[in-house]
Amino acid sequence: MAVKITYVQTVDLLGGVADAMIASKDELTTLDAALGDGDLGRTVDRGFTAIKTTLASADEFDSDLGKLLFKAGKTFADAAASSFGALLGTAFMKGGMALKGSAEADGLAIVTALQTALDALMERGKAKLGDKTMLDALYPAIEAMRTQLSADDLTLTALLRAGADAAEAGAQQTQNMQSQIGRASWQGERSVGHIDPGARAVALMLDAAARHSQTFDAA
Amino acid sequence: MAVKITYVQTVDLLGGVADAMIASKDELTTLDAALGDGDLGRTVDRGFTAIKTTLASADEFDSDLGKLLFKAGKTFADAAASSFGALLGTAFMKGGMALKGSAEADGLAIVTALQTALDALMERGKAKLGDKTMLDALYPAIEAMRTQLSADDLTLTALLRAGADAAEAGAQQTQNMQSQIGRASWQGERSVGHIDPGARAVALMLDAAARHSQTFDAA
Amino acid sequence: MKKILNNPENYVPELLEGLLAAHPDRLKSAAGDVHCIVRADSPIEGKVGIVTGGGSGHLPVFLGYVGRGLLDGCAVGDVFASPTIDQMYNVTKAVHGGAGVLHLFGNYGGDVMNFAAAADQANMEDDIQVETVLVAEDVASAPPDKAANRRGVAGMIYAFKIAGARAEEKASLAEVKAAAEHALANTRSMGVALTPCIVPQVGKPTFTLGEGEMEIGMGIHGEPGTARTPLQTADDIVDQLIEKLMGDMDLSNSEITIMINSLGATPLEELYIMYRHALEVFKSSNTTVYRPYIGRFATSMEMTGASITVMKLDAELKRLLDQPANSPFFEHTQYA
Amino acid sequence: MKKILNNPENYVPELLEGLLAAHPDRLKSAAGDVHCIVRADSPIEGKVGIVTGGGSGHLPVFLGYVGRGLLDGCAVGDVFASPTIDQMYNVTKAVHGGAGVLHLFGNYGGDVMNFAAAADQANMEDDIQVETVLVAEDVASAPPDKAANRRGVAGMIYAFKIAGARAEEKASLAEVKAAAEHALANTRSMGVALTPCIVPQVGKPTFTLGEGEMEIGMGIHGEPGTARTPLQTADDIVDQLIEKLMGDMDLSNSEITIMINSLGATPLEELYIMYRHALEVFKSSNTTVYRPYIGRFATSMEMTGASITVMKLDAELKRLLDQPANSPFFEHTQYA
Ligand SMILES: Nc1ncnc2c1ncn2[C@@H]1O[C@H](COP(=O)(O)OP(=O)(O)O)[C@@H](O)[C@H]1O
Ligand SMILES: Nc1ncnc2c1ncn2[C@@H]1O[C@H](COP(=O)(O)OP(=O)(O)O)[C@@H](O)[C@H]1O
Ligand SMILES: [Mg+2]
Ligand SMILES: [Mg+2]
Ligand SMILES: [Mg+2]
Ligand SMILES: [Mg+2]
Repeated sequence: MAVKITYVQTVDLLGGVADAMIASKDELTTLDAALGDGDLGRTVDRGFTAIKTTLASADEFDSDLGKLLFKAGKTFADAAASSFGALLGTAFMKGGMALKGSAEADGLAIVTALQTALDALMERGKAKLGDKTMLDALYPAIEAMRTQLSADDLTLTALLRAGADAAEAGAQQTQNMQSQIGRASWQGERSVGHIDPGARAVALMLDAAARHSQTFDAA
Repeated sequence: MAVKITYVQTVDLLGGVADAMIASKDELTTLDAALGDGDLGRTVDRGFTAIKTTLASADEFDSDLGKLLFKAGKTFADAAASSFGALLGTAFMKGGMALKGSAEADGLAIVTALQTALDALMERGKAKLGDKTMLDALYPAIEAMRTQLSADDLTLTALLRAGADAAEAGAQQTQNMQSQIGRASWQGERSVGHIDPGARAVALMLDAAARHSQTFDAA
Repeated sequence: MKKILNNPENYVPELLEGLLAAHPDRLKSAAGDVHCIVRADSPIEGKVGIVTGGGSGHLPVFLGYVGRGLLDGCAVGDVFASPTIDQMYNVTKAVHGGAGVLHLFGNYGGDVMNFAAAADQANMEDDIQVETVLVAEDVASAPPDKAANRRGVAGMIYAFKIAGARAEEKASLAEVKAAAEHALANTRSMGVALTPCIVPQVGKPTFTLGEGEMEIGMGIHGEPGTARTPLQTADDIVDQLIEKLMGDMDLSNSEITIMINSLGATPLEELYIMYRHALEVFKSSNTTVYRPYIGRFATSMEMTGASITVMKLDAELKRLLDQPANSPFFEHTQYA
Repeated sequence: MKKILNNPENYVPELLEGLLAAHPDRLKSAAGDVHCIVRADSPIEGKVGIVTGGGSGHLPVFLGYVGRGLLDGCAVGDVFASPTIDQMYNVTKAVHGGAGVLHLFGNYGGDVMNFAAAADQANMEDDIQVETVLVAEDVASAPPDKAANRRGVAGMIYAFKIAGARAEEKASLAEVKAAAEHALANTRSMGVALTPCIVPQVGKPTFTLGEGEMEIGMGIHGEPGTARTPLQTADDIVDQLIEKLMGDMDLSNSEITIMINSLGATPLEELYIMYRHALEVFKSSNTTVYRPYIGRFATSMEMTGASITVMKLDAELKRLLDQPANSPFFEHTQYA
């Protein structure tokens, strides 16, 4: 049985991720306060609350995953126009464009959409790997998921779990890096020793997705 | 032996009063904070410090009590141009003018100078008795001193003590009054129950003078 | 409430030195005393000189209104303290252009007594004709039947503007005085304080307010107001201030100008939130607003709070309000 | 740090409504969104439109510089937060008078990315030519070899003024862009913070500083600076700020303009104390000051602190600096 996520499952999964992220807002604020301006929790709160509004009207997108994700991204960016909001919004919008017209996505489609999102994010943000940003969680996550694609008996949960674990490892790695871009770069050497909040947010998102997907695989 | 104060004694006495007033600045600040803007301690501190400078050059006034007091008043008003400073400065200046050319003052001259000072103060400040101001200490003080003038064996100390006690009684009386003029009037009815800081300052000045004059009478 | 300063005792002379160095094209000192600030082009022949004075710590009040179309000079005291008689006298003398001088300042005891002495001196020694108008428009400071006792706050700026414009037209001393009185008869103010400020030489707050408290009607030196209450919303504060102002002077069916003034720390953002609601309130009384002034016009250093001043307009006040004015702190180009 | 507000979530829309109601002669909104503020006379045929944008809470920055001789429009975000792409796009479109649009704003990640998207959209959908210049002049935020990473603070006002004056002359988009870049190449800033401020929707201070502490080099949103030290005297603070500015750009034997800017609560009095000493410092390097700007130009609501910005002048910058400018927050009449 090939890995697959349906439109309805995607709506459900995103809802689970949104709830988990909103619940993590204080942790993200604390991390952002150490390196930046301490608004990441608020960004995530507003952005994912906005996404939940989009999900509530999921019927309007003709079961088109692309349209759903594009709208979710736009909504996120509008609701929380910070760096993270602009980037995550772009990621969702561009990732959605890669799924345009699909009512479901298999493992390859998921990874491709994530890769498209990553490319867009790098194009928009001009950051490189190792600059201590969300890229340093998202990039290894996609690599790990891509590797999983050839595994036997792959489940959606296993695919997402591989991404989540790699993202978390990547986020932890950012502690050793010095911020090279964005607000945190103004900390210079003092940025070393702290986890990048955006990287941590990516890891939390993937972890929530992996946890939520268990309900589908169990069914 | 008629009551009398010499030029040198006056310089000495004023120095004692100045020291006592500077030492009372915190009490006056507290009183003024309750009814006004809490700067009376600072006014008194600056004003009497300035007077001490004038006293230090007491040699320059040809032993003329009038010139000395006039200069002391001007110095006070310049150093602390608040209501109390303006009024006390005026009082010293006008009181001094009443003693112009004298190298010493007897009891009547002292009382006359004080009366002249009071008149000037009322003219400048436009306050009436009962408005809850320094007048309500100074007026009864002068009355009490005038009464003493006919007493047998009057000493300078006794004269000043009569004034000081009456001033203190007057100051205490101000607790029952509602402020009708100046900053304290903005408190309206809330001014009742507090001692007027300017009245208290007058009582403190006369008390210090009475205490200091004991050294002359003892000599 | 931390301060950027050197020796607190030098606070005022240092700031005045900086100020004179910054604006030599428009301001100068008189009598060799930095506390005596006058227009660089003083005295102006044939023009009535307008002089104010008062304590420091209120910028732009007082000296910030020395300029074209405004005041001619200002005697500057220590923080929250009156200038001296000499300083007032020296400023009066320096701005006298032969047409007399108007003393126009807030109703504070020290200032009143010292200005009276300075006026006497200018009259005695230099034959300068001096008239005096006191600003006393803070409705929180005394009831209507004791209105003459009231203190002067931000409303003085309307008096400066109106009298200044009239003087610029080379009106007589009596006319300039009448213009100031006319402005003030139509002007009322009231404020609210949220946190105190610190007088540099004192080093501690002039009063205290609990964490969640505010005081309606407080004066700019921390003089007590009419009520201490829990911190209210902007709309509720505006409701109360305007109700009190309207209770003292009927503004219905009138055209007014309004000044929403920050006492210092309160940011401009919040003043606009207040203004927004003021317009809503005025709608019900058919009061229309002409030329609002929103900003920091009369402050108490870093005090948090705001005041509202209204001046009811007629054709003459409107005409004079619209005249150009120019000081380093108040530029007023022709409207529209 | 108490605030006069209603529901914190309505802080920005309410203040913008108040602001638009206060200045209808000079400002209007675009696309029916109060977050899109443009000159009342927009678009101006044949003039390059200059657009900025950024978070609220910094008045007069950003929207306060929309006016004649300055900017054409501003996209306004929530407190300390970027405006949206749509808002930036709508402002860009509303001010486009056929000669292209310059996006001129501070180097903050969200703004940079959103403005880039808005520029793309304006180009794709409306064929508007957009150029971008980032303000990045805070020397405390990155060393010279990473100068492009620096954040933008009060120095942006010099860029607004210079580019705005050039655009008013109907210069081309390339020329206006060059003027902004020329100004910024000669501009450096650095500040000091003494107390934090509170973002209304957050309700607590963005950072903490001990009772007797200050932070040199702190950013206007509380971004950490270069050193946290005991509170120093005004003269010592000025010494350090100017030393750092001079270390980044040689000012000796030059004519400069200087901006001494309060971050909000710090009163004007203290800025003049700073200016006084700045002149003393400049004397030793034979640096002369032209047209100082002393006041609140870029704030962080009720934050206590100040910044110093210098712009090294040449004939062209001086000419453009002197042009008239006029917004509800910045009136600039011809000098002298
Ligand atoms: N140019 C960039 N490219 C990729 N990620 C970035 C970039 N800039 C910032 N980030 C990410 O965004 C996070 C901060 O987000 P946010 O708090 O919204 O930023 P800000 O408040 O500075 O606008 C950082 O931790 C980092 O992971
Ligand atoms: N018009 C007046 N006539 C007489 N005494 C006055 C008058 N106004 C004030 N005072 C006295 O001055 C005292 C306050 O002095 P001060 O603190 O210098 O006033 P302020 O700070 O209001 O200028 C009052 O307690 C009162 O005794
Ligand atoms: Mg952030
Ligand atoms: Mg941010
Ligand atoms: Mg007092
Ligand atoms: Mg006083």
